[in-house]
Amino acid sequence: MYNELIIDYSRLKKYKGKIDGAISQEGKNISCGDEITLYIKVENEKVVDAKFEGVGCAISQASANLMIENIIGKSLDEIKEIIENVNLMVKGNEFNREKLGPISELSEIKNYPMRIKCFLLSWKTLNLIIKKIS
Amino acid sequence: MYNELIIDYSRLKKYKGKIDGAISQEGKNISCGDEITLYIKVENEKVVDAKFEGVGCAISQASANLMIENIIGKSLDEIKEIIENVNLMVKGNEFNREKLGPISELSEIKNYPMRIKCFLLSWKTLNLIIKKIS
Amino acid sequence: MLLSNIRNDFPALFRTINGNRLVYLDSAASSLKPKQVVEKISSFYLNNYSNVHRAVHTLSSESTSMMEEARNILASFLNAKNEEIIFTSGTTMSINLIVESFIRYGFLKENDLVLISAVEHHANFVPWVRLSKIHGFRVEFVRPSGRFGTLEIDDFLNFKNLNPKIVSITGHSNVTGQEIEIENLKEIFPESILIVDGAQLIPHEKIDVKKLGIDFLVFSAHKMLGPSGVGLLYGREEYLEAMEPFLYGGEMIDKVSFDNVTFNELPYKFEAGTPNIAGIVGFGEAIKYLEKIGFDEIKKHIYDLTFYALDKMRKIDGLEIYGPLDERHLGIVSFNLEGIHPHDLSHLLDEKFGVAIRSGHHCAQPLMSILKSESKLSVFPNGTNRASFYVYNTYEDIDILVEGIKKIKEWFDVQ
Amino acid sequence: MLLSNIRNDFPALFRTINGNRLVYLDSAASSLKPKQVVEKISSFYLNNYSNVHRAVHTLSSESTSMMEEARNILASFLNAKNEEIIFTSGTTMSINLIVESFIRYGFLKENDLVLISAVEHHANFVPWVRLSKIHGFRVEFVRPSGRFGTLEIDDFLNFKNLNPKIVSITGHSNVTGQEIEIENLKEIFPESILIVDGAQLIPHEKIDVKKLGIDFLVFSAHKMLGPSGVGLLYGREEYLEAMEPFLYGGEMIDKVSFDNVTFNELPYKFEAGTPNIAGIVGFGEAIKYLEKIGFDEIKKHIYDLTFYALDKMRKIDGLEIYGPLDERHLGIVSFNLEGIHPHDLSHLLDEKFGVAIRSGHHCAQPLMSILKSESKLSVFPNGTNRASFYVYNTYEDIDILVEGIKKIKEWFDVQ
Ligand SMILES: Cc1ncc(COP(=O)(O)O)c(C=O)c1O
Ligand SMILES: Cc1ncc(COP(=O)(O)O)c(C=O)c1O
Repeated sequence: MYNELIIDYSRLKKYKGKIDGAISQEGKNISCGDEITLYIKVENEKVVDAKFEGVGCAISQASANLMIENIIGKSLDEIKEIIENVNLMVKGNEFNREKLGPISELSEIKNYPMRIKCFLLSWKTLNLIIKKIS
Repeated sequence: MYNELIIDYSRLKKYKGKIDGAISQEGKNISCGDEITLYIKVENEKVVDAKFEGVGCAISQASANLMIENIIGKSLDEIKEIIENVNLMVKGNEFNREKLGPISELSEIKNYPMRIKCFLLSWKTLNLIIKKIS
Repeated sequence: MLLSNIRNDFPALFRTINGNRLVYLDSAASSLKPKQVVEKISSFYLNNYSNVHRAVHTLSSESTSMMEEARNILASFLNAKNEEIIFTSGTTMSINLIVESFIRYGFLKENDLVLISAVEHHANFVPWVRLSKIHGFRVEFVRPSGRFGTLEIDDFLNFKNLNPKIVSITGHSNVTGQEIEIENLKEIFPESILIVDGAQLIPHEKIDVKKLGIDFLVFSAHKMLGPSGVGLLYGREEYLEAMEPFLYGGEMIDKVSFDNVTFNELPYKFEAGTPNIAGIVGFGEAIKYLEKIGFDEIKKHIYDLTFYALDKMRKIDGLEIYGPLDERHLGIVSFNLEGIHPHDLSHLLDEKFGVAIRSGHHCAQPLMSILKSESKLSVFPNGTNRASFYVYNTYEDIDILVEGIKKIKEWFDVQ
Repeated sequence: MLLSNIRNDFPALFRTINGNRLVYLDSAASSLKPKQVVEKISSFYLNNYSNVHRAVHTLSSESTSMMEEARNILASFLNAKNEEIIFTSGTTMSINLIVESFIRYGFLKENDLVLISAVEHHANFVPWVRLSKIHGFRVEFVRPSGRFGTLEIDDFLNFKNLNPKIVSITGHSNVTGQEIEIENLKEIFPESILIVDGAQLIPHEKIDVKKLGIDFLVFSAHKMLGPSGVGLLYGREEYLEAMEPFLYGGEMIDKVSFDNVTFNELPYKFEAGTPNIAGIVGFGEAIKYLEKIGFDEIKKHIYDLTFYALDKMRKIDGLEIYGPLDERHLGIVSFNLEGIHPHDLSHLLDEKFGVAIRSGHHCAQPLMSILKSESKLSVFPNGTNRASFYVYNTYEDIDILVEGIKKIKEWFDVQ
């Protein structure tokens, strides 16, 4: 599971922080206590910027960074599709690799049921935002 | 367990009933709900008469009848010794056969842990009376 | 007739008791266990066991998925959501959880009315009666007007206008063997919260909680081939969400600080502490085993045995059978024999014929007083004999029981 | 060194995890089970199992004596009377029983003071804190002034003058690994009711409850080679006699009528419903197994492993160990490694080295905030890694753990 992609993305700094005036949402992983605050800036039904704050394991951090990198510039509808495919992927179901791009390189997560929650923390938080604004 | 002695004694009528002016004591077997009331008449530290009321299984009835038959005429001290030996007998320990007389013919009860309570109901009730008066 | 090779799965059936083969007719107290369930538990303990949840290592991951797999099995068995399946230590604990949770949450207040019946097992009787004394809610009892403890529809209709807040009723009496029509209860009390004590019902009846509109259903694994120490509480999600937890501790919390506590999501909110992990895994295996036989098959088998037994036993002079004598009677036959105390009869059946039945008040003392008032025996012994049948029983088992009763009767009559 | 052939009794130890042999260092969460215990349970289920109490047939009689034999074993293990040994579903349930029982019995009233500590497991924290909100009694927390969560005698002395009604303290912290001197507690609070959470203590410490003057002692079988779903509540007879039951139902009653209930004698008064019979039988077997090794031997073995581990781990740069570093530290080592989240470390230890440790808040969130405030890490991850040792562990296990930590650290540093 711990490939270079995970390690690199877990250390990325550029998506860390706050965005003033953005939509924000807190998320929490009850089983370990990790918390995240996600900031999403939407213009014309498109995500134009996103950042997050929070401490967590390499998997949750890498997942959050990779998520943000892959949703900036996408429309809300496209993001909904991505979320759907991420959920399929972690359950070990068929999913659309093209839609997920580099995210799909973490599909191995399906073999680690105890880590899926780490991986999904940012995605669940994103989903809450999407539901709030659509 | 169900020998002639048990069956015969379970049906004995002569010790059934009430004795006016006697010491009386209720006893109960929680596990089956059977109840007994024991009446003991004591004169000069000797049991001169005894009877009991109550419904129960053959073992409890036989045990009560046999008990009464064997304590009438005995002193309280002798009865205490009998009770002690009955308790030894049901636990499968060594006991004084002479002291128990025909009661010792029921020593097989030690092999039936679920029935010991039936057997002991009258004895425990007797013990309560003895404690009360000594 | 049920697949005869089922019996091979139950080694206990091949024991001899004083030289006779064991005839086990005490499944209503607790059923025997098939090898499949026991082996599942052993192999789990020896190979995969660890504590569940939170840890990321392999054994913990395996244990967690095996436990959650059992939850899946139970959820689809009842047609419930996983969130609504709460594992407890048994029926008794499940009912206590509901009552105390309602009280703490402020849902069960002074003068609120709870309706139970006079035939309930103490598990669905004592918590209500005792806690009503402390908290001031009221408990009313549906009294059976039918034959020897049989509940009739009219008995329930009497309480319709009182509009009880809660109706908590056994789905199947552990003494009279009567199966209660849950649909009727729902119809008579559409606005009440319906709690069904399924301890005796679920072992032979597959139930769709959504279709029947049951709000809470409780039962124990040990009466349906499963291990001891594990039971289930099904609860409608909206109630479980609102209710206060019963046990507080690890796993059931979200955040804990020195002055505040918030709770985990369902079902974990009600599963404080280390669960009976192996028991839950074995419970799932027991359901799989029963589903493989098929619940229609199981119920039919038990019906066949019951009517075969009722027919034969009714012909014995001086034998008084309790409960209904029609098709509502299933799986359990309680009876007394004139002149022979149940403890003596059951003792002798065991000792001389290898037949295991139960005797006593069957944790239903209030019902015993009702049976007594109707009994024609010269002395009612404050209890009954009870023979009960399950998947592994045969007609021959009943023949041996009946022969045994007859012989003991003769023998007592001669003496 | 402990008898090396002990390991042969634990088949799980011979598993390989991704090609490495399993190194099980998560016994503080739950221990592995020896064949002897598992076989006892299997053979009980397949040959002797039936419901206990009341019935007179052979299987029921066998089950009852096997269960009561386990009670004998536990009673003499603790030097308690049989009446004082109550089987529950685990530590969590035992503590909830005490708290709710006290409340119902009217013993714990508004403004009464309960003293617990800030290092308690949620099981001995949440019931008090939550129910104090509902019932108005007060809870105070002993705060550890020593090194990283270490409780010092002075911390307790601070509360001496408050004369708490109840003092409920863990005998051994599941995070810091600190063993608490119970004698000291008794001396400082001679008039308080003393409740000891023995979940982590009893697995390695044989205790004489009478000599120590403990009023209540609770622990779980699953942390000491026994089955899941069974635990113990020892209570002083005079308190148990007075207390109101926690679970109501069958077996715990004396007489039940429509408007009154009286209770059975001890210990049955607190054991409502069908108990975890097989679990209790297995619990007895686990105690026998441990007694055969000898508790002095067990404690010495765990000490040896702990100090071997502490020595080696202290030499790892950037590794922060919690709890005391003296002889109060036993069996459990909680730690963090600068720059690596515990979930990642424990995941990699499992995946690359077959080492099973736990990571997270260990059901002790209040303590986590205390560790955080003292931590020198650049980021405290709201949790820790935790390695724990039991009878079957070896020095080699610790070598593999330490090598694993070092390699993972290197690997993370290089990346
Ligand atoms: C100190 C302590 N107390 C209580 C508990 C709770 O035990 P159980 O989960 O068996 O109820 C634990 C176990 O995690 C513990 O370590
Ligand atoms: C109808 C009914 N309800 C409740 C119970 C209690 O079940 P348990 O002892 O498993 O808690 C029983 C079992 O005896 C029962 O027959």
